Amino acid sequence: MIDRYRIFLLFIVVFLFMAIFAPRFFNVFNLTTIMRTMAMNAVVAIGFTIVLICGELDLSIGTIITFSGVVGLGLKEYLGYGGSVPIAILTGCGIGLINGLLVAKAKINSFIVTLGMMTILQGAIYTATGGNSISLSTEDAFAVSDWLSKMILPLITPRVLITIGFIVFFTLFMRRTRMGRNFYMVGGNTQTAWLAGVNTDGYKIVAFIISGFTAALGGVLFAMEGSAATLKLGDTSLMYIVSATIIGGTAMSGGKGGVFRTFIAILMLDVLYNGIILFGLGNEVKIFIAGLILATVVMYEAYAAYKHDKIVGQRAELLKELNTKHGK
Amino acid sequence: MMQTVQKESTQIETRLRTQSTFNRIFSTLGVYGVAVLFLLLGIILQISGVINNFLTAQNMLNIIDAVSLLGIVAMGMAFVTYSGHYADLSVPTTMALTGIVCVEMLKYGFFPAVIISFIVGLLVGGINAVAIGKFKANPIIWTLAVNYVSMGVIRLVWVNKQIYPDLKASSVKASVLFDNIYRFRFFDKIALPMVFLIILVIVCHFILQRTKFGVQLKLTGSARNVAKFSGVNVERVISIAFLLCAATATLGGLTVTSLSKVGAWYNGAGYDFKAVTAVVIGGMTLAGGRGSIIGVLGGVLIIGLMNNIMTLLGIGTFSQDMIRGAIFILVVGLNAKSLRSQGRDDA
Amino acid sequence: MSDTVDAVAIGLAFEMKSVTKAFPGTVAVDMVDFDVQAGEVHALVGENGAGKSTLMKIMAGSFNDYTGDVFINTKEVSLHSPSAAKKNGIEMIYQELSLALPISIAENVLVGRLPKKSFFLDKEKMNMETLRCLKMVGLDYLDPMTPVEEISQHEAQLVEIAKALGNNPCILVMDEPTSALSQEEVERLFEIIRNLKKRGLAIVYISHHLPEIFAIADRVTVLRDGKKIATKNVSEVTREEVVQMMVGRSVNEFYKHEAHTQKEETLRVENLSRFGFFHDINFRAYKGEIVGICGLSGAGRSELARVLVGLDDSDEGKLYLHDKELRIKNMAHALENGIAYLTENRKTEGLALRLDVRENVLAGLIPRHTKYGVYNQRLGTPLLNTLIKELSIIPPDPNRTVNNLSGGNQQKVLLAKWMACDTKVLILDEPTRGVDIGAKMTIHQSIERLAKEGVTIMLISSDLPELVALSNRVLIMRQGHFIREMQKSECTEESVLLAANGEGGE
Amino acid sequence: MKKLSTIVFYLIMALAVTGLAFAGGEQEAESGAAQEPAKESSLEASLALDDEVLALKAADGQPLIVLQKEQREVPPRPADPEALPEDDPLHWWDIEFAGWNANKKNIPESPKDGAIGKKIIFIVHGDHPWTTACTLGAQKVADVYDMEFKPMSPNWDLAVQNQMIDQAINERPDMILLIPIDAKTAPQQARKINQAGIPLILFNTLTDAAAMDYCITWTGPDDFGQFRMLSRVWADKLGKKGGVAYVQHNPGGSPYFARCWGPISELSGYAPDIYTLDKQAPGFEADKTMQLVSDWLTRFGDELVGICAADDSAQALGIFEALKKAGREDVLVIAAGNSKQGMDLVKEGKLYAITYQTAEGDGALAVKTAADWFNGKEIEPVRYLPKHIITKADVEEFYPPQW
Repeated sequence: MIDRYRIFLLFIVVFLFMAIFAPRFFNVFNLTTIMRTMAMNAVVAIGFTIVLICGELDLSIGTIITFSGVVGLGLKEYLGYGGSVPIAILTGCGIGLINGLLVAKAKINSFIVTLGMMTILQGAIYTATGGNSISLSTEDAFAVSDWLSKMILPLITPRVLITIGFIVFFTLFMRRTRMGRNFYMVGGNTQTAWLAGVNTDGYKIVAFIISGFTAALGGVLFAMEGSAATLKLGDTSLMYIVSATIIGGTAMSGGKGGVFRTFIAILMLDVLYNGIILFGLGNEVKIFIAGLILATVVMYEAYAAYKHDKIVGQRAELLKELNTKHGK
Repeated sequence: MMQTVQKESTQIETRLRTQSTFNRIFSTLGVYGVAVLFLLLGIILQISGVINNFLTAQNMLNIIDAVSLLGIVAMGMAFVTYSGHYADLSVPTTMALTGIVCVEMLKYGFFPAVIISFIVGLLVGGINAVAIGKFKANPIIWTLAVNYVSMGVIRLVWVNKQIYPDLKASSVKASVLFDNIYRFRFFDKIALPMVFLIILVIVCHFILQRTKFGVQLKLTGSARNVAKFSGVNVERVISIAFLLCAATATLGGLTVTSLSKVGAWYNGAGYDFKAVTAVVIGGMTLAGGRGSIIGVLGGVLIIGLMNNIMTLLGIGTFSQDMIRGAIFILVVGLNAKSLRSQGRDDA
Repeated sequence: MSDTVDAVAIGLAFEMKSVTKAFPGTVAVDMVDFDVQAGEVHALVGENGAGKSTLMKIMAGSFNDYTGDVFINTKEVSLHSPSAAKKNGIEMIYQELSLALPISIAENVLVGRLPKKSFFLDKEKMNMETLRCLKMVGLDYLDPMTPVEEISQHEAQLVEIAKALGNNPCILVMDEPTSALSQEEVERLFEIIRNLKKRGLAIVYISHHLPEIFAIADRVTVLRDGKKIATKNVSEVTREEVVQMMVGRSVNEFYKHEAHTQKEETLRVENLSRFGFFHDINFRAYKGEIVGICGLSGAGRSELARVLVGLDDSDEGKLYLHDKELRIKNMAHALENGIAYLTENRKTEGLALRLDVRENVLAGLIPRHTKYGVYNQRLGTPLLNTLIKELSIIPPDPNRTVNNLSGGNQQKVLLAKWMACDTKVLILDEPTRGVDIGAKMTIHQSIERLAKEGVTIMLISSDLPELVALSNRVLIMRQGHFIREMQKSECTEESVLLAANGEGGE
Repeated sequence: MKKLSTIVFYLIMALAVTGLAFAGGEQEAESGAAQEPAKESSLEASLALDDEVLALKAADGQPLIVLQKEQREVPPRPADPEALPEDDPLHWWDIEFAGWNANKKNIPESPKDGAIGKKIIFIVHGDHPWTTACTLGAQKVADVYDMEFKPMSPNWDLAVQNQMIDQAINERPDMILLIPIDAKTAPQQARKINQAGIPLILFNTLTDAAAMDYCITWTGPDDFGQFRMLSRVWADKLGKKGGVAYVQHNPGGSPYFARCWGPISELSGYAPDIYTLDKQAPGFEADKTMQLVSDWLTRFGDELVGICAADDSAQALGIFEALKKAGREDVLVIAAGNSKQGMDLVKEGKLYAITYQTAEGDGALAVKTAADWFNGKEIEPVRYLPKHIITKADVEEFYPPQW
């Protein structure tokens, strides 16, 4: 029971703590800041979570973020956002497709594939840009970025709205649709899923494509809002999202977890970091606390499993008998 | 009844026979096949005059020298991968931590400092060992968390400063000794790290192939439960694997710190994935229980050869990455394929 | 689907004509004709490698390159994918569990056919439908939303069956459905099968377990070397004839083990308990004796064994080896003292499938072959070769990857592993589960030999004929207690079974 | 369970929204807070402090702030710099002279009431010993003026820096000083601060020209200038001929260009016989740099007579390891300074020359400029740190190093 709602409780605790103690935390402006910070990683985490639910791993999301950002802005002056953004997102899907094919069809471990892909993209990014970040300081570019970052509702900017839109969509998709549930099935037991007539390879590939898609989307939106694409855009995202997903309760073994929990986990971490900055503390504290939380969660789960192993298969009536025996 | 069994086995026989000749070559030569390919490539390029001085003692020495640090770390990482626990992502911070601790402790003299930093390193390893060995925490995530925590510790303790051996050292002798961890050269050719690497390769190979621990680790890596049901103390075996990894990480940390003459939190960054790459190219499967230390050495050398040839060709740093990544996937993929065709990889 | 009714009408539900499936180098199934009528149980028997599993896989649509014609209700179909097989109303029940553990029962049962309401899933319908399926196997007390990992092994096995039944198949293929079931659950399963027959399903029943076949099947088809030997009405053949057809020559399946005489005690256990698993276990075992332990699944047999070899800790009680008390720290320690345990799960706990025969057989001997921390594998070679010869492991190649051995041979390797370390007490847990008769005989001979050489064998088996035939004594375990001890004289399959069910006089 | 979680989430959000009314007021209150003291008197007071500030010393014993008397001569911007060849100095005009041709957009008016008690937020690019020193220098100056000084470090993460800028704006300080993580994202960041009506000073890293429109001024090292100087010294020593190679800075940022194309473009005019063999960016890792240089030595042999490094700590150490192995102490190496390792190397006579880049001074100058602005002084669009080349001759003066 607690396990199920763990992440939500964690979030409430952190949020209330900050709301009460952190200076200048609890006001529209700052909460909006948090939402806007959350926006990119939250979108990217969707795909990563789905891949993890399929029992695979995607280490290339970080570089996909950067790559799509670069493509999206790099091509703007030739095609305009109308052309460049779709292309950027398609590139993301394409990379995902390649990952997926290598994992599902060539049967190479996803850890290897995506690690290699990470290196390849890293090179591609720098080769494409000659080590030079891309920026647009034209008026229409600024117009777009202003639009993306202006507040339309309390806490909600268009980019945040898009993010939440995708979160809701994928949450429903994974929870309520047959396709969504099949992802869980594939992760839970590929063999069974296949025998039940589920196209397991297909689902894995689709999972990687989704991952590529969301990563690209997150990257390109972020770049558009800043109307610049740096070459380190996604560097920190990977580890950040991995920890968030795990803290959110998605299992590396696959078949467990959910998009919404990951979202809440991301939000939780962002609230935490935001608060830490407000307290005037440095990164060292941030890193330290993030690490502690992650470690605690992992250890907690491991220990629960460890205990479970010890008592699995106990017979109730024997325990009862035991009590009576010791009773007298 | 006999003949049925006979028959079924002939089935398998043929399956084994029908595996492509390439796979057999690959599985026999293993990673060194690839290494040889690269050597040939280099030689051909040299003959055709595209590059020069490739096949010289000095250049070969450079290659080994350049990868010796990576090799040292990879040796330890190999044990973790071999035990079926993918990778120890806490290696980078372990390197940084031990390095900075050693510099800090130089005030008590060189050897105490080294000993203390090894103790620290093994402590980190010990934490991993308990969590993963006993409680079966997911290795990737757990080591990642440990990486964060110890990084936090370094930065909290040394408040984002970097510290210098010659300022911390009790005596000039101590700091000179420390600088020489990296710089000392036998017949001013063979650098100390290279010697470390060679010794490590021999020792680790012996451990893995010939000792009780090695055999038990192989069994554990191939099938943890089976090992448990064969009377192997899997907790202990896995713990030792992580401790060994921490130990080599410490050695690597000291080396890299001595090289850059400064103790700082960013030393050793990136060595987690670098090491895994080397290990896996070297023919160790993430499934565990497959491959050998010699293979890992081969993987390390391949990386060195690749970089060397590409730089000699004048390929830019960034294009090099692309090639590196592609070759990585290719080699590992082929290795997995050949293993599978022999029913030696349950993928 | 309502074609269950049609099935009755048409009679011939499923028919295969001259089906062939070739693997590179061999023909696994060779021009086999096979048919099942609606409302009959057709047993399919044969040794490992005889081709029955291949035949079954063809029915399941696992191969897309078999040749021959398949008719369902007299209309020709092609079974080139699992979904195709499903569409034609063929359902499989596999030997090893094929459920996704972290997923809810409901989704496991309804996998591939989750009910939808417009775009979304229909939760209520899911629940009702799942409960309907579970009811058929008497599990409707489970909450469909609980993940499978939280229910017990044999419940899972039944869920598996419920899953298959849930698709209203008109042809149902069962591969060793009873392997993980206790006697009582087997009875329930037979009950279910009989009902299905009444409803006009055609059932293919694959089993090594002849008694079951004679209990439930109407017809039996025997395969050997991928060829069909014969199809007979069960009423018209005897067990011996079937065995003869299977192995191609006449054997007497079991031979009697002469009564045990020696009275030198090796093992004595005094009110040993692991709370919640078994309580107050007392028994003695003597040199060269084969002690059978009989009980329904979940009676705590394996748990007892695990404690005896130190895989789990006991909560109270003492264990004496040769009259000396022994506190077992861990399995390594138990091995040093000559107590070994052959697990019932060959694939997960018994053998490292990716390693070769040598490494597996010598796995138990690692400490013994280590001098000054240096392990010397060559020390084991002579022993290895004699064992391979004695157990006639085919092929006799110590460097063969275990993955590439047949089931029977794998089981032999597993036994060899424990015969290798000369033990005083050897606990065998289901030593012949899912093994063909040939291998079974070899294994039994080896067990006999060990006993003759003075090893105390503790035989845990749900294979009653085997248990009765081999044991000198049978200890009946029920719900975590030893409730009775039966001497060889009073042991018959029936009496033992009754006792295990808690019936029959003391 | 989805239901519950959703409810919880929106409940929190609702809570937040309700809290906004008073929160809004809070901000106003603070912005008002700073301007208590009577204008003139405090202006007097803060002007009086200037001498004290200029007297400050950095950790290396050098004066913390040396205001450049003579301005650097700025050539007119060519029509299209990009069109010119890369080894033409003017090709880099937009990076080198960014800010000189800025057309400032709604820059706030100086309050002219002195720097005392002002609240400034000091956002750097990330954690690094250099940054630590830089922040220290800034702190020193701020203390003299008794400003409320709040440093922030985003640890090289752009998303975090953006967040910090938002949070900084939210605190309504009197001025924000910013080192943008990336030259190209600077315009957006500057623009946002500018639109929030908070005065901004960019420093240390040269940014895109566009960013300069939104800040009061830019202060920092004249990276191009320094390297043009450095390269001339280098060229003289090399006898104005031979093949050289460049170990580049990490991409993304002016140093990447200044410390490679600066010399190349300068030498194309000053010493045309010096030609570039190769340039690579191995990052700030000693071992990777070592491998790179070893391979260079193998590839070019004696043709390679000089190496120019973007960093005098890890990179320089790597270079000298490689040279030692190959027994090529003759290769002439220069680098950007001034870390301890670098100065030690200069002292040992290995490293020929390094640039003097005072880290403390960098931060200090920015804060001093801020103070000048509060004091209502005239601020030129760009303020450079003093340029100096450290060689063995004068290296002693710069001990102990700042970081």
